[in-house]
Amino acid sequence: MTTQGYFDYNATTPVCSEAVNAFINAVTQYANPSSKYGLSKTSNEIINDARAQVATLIGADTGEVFFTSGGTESNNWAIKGAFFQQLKISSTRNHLIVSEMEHSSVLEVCAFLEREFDCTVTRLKPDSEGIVSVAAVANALRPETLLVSVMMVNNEVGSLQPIRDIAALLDDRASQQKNLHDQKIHFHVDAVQAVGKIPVDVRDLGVDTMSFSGHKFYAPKGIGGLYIRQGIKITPLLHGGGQERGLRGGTEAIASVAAMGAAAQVTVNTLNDQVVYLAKYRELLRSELLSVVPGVYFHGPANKALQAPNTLSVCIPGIRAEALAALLDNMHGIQVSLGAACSNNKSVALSHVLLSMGLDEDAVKATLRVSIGQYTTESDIHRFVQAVVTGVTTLFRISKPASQSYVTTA
Amino acid sequence: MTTQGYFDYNATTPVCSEAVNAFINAVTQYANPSSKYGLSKTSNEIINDARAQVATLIGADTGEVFFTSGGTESNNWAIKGAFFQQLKISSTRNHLIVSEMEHSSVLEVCAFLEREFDCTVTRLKPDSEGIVSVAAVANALRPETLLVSVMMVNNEVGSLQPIRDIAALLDDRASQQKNLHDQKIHFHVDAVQAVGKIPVDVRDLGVDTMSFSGHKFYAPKGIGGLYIRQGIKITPLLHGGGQERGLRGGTEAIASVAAMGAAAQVTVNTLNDQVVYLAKYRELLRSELLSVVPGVYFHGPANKALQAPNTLSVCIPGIRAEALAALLDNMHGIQVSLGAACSNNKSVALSHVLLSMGLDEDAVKATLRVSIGQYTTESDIHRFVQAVVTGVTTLFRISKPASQSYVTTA
Amino acid sequence: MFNDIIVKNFSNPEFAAEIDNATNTIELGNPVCGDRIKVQLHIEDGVIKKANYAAWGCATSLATGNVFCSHIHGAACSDIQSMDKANIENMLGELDPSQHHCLEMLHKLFEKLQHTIAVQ
Amino acid sequence: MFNDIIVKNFSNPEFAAEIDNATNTIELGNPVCGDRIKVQLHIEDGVIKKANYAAWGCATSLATGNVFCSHIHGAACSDIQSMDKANIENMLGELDPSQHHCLEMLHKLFEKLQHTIAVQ
Ligand SMILES: Cc1ncc(COP(=O)(O)O)c(C=O)c1O
Ligand SMILES: Cc1ncc(COP(=O)(O)O)c(C=O)c1O
Repeated sequence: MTTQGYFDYNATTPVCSEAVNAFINAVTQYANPSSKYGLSKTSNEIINDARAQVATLIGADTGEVFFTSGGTESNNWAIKGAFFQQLKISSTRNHLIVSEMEHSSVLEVCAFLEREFDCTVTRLKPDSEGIVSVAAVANALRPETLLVSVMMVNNEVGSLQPIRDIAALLDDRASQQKNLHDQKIHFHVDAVQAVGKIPVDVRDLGVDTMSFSGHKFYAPKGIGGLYIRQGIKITPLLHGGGQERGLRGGTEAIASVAAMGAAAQVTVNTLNDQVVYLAKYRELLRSELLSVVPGVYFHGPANKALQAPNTLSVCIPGIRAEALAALLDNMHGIQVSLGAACSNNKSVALSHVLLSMGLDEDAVKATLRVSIGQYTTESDIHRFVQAVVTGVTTLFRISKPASQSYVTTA
Repeated sequence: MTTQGYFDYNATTPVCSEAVNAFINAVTQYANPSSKYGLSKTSNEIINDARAQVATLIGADTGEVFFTSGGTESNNWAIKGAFFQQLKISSTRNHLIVSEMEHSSVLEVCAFLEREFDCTVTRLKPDSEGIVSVAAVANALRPETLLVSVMMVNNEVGSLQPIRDIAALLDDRASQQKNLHDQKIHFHVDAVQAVGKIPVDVRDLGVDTMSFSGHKFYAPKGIGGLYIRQGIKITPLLHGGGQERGLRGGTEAIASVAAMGAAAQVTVNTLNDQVVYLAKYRELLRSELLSVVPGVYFHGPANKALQAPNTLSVCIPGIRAEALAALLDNMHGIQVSLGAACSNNKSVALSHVLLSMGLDEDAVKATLRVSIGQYTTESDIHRFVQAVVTGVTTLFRISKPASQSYVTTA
Repeated sequence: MFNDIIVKNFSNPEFAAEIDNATNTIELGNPVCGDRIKVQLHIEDGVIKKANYAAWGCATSLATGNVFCSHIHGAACSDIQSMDKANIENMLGELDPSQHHCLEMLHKLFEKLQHTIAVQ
Repeated sequence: MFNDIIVKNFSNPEFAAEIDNATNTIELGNPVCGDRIKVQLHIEDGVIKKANYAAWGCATSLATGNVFCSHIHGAACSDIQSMDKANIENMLGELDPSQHHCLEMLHKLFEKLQHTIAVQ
């Protein structure tokens, strides 16, 4: 399948040939890794090798990497796992802090715990550039705070969050001022949009748990992992046989694990280069759009070093991004994501991320998310910009008069 | 990889070529099914097709099939999901009934709920043939009973459980005698060892939720599903984006889903034949072993119609199955499972299934699980029996004198 | 996903234009999603000689404006008056749930047009 | 999984046999897993002329009996007496945690043998 029109790498990535080949090779090794016979040795080796490859990608020890079915499971596991782990000891440590711009797999888990258990959730607003401040976290801390969860890179605007500083804050807090139960606050990080896109080193960051997902870095969908720092205890989410050192039941998804390992390996080898040329392409995209699309501007950090190199959040005032995306898709075979979409007959789903940054409804509806990746070429970018110009021209031709006149509602 | 020595199909199955090909075809369709552009159409079609194939295999509507990462997730989801769903309404409906011979992914979930929540678990003993009686379930029912979970086919002895009758009992109970909260008792069935091995029809059975796992019927590991009967509500286990109609978050594992669909399709086409010839091979195995291994006998239902056609639980008194399995593996490249294994320096893990049937420690240690499947041939069976004879002879040569003399412990 | 009718009509909106000598104007807004359609008409001798539109909204609503104009352009007012809901129902082809509000808009446009013709 | 030493010794246990004219017998049982090893010896002129064993237990324990016999068969009693733990430690090769109890059994067997020789 061609990727020349694909500008939605943050939604998912094409699978690299190394990952496909690793899958095909591993899938013939059918023995259950938990079995005790010789045939299982290869299955175990495949898993161990992949674990080492993934551990290298994130700077962890192999013993700290646990395979899951993806980022959603990892986020559910980390947050529920920390919560239920604590529930045994004390039901009064029941305060969670998250950012408002987290992925739904974090926000929905918090809403579940809030709804079903005696638990309070503080949701921190990011600033207008999409960054949660360390001060905001510090202000939200309470004696009964159990967990802080902040994503590393936002999926919609690409803003990098101050993970290292938040970790340091929580460490400081733990050493200086004893909290209610003398237990460190658990720091979970959703790094699904970071791992494979920017260098990530768990030791350097100082996080307790960290989620990642294979399909964001060229592995198949449905495989991911959770980093659990040595010594940190969380309750399993999938109870069962003793797989993943007793912490995650279920027969290991060997072939998918192997595929993710291979993709991790490729990433380790190419990431430094990718970061440089993707940022270059992103800036090319930005400057070309600026020169040809009237009024266009961008959401996200003013300081470009604080944005994922592959992501651009594009706002074209006066148009509906949904209509532009439809033109790009149907006329040019180009894929992008949206800040808003009609979700049913009665409502429009507006991006909670963009709203949390203080954007108004019109701006949200005028926003496209453009995200590039390792198969993007310079000519794809030119072609993309050309298509945007054509689309915007069409839209302005349709909407110009109406948008200027006063319109009564039906 | 050769399968001629593989006699452990209950642990996992080799992946069929149809499933591998389906994976390879689907993995190039990289678009995220949740995206709104044309490229996602194929991804969605792949998932819909696979859902239809799986639904056909179990007699469900497509709307009742939810994809998961395997049997363990499905069991965790169904039981925790029914429990947490109820928790909202009433914390006094907190009694669970399971059999003692359930898979660890059922038992561990119950133990978790028992440990962490105000919840009581009744564990029913099967009879000596490995069958849980409907009467036992009936006797265990209480006004506060929330859920009954009984597996359809036991993984170690292959005994079929009276699922239809238990469902009827619970239906009766619901219609006759109102329970504490006027809510039907949730009936979950772990059918991981049934789906793909015997005909399964959810409508006919009358269950509320039912787990299955692809790698038990020639799909890759790490993909499975949960049947949720239309109208039954359970809380999600993986909260997140709206995938799987809002009930199971996480970007869909398209390629693995396609592979499981293909494997389901093959099974639908071949199951009737398989059931007949596997039962024939199993009986061949039984009669050959009886004729050449002194003292050998079998655990499980006397009525062979109540046993999975592919499973034989073999007991050879006077030997350690673990030692025989080691000989089979290392001398003959044959794989079987065990009723017991040294798990560490200080303990032996004895099969909880065999113990629940009333077997003593010696019998458990003398038990091998032999399970066959679609790649097993008649000559594999002859070769297997020959290898067992050789192994038993070696073991008797080593152990005969010692086993007869009185031995003091160290 | 968009059906062929919708794609054709939003990607090539022939009727997106302004009329200098409009005799009538129909305007419609959807308060929920903010879609707006403005149709200008030139009606003469019981015939809709010209219909053009402008719109601001999602792709389906842009298409809706064009579909509406293409059906009424050149039509006799009497034919418009005799149309009922069933005639309109399939003009947009098969729609996703998220696109259904546009069918409602189309119905409203015809209603307004019939009203406009009636009071003339 | 079994290492090569273990595989070789349980699949081809050359010393699994009974001695008619045994001068000594060593017996050992593991109360946890029920492994049992019985070694018969023929000791003469300060030399272990013959060592044979019988065993009932897991594969590693069967191998352990054979490894033990193969090391002491034909050995001088004085050499046995001068052995220490370090000599024995690697005789079974690398073991999984679940196999470690067999190394303990091997140490015990040597202890018992040394004791047997000492009291002779
Ligand atoms: C009866 C039973 N239930 C559940 C499972 C778990 O399935 P999975 O390995 O796909 O998680 C298994 C097999 O491992 C099983 O045999
Ligand atoms: C920030 C973030 N977290 C979590 C996820 C969920 O990952 P997965 O789709 O693998 O469940 C995604 C992507 O979908 C994401 O962008």
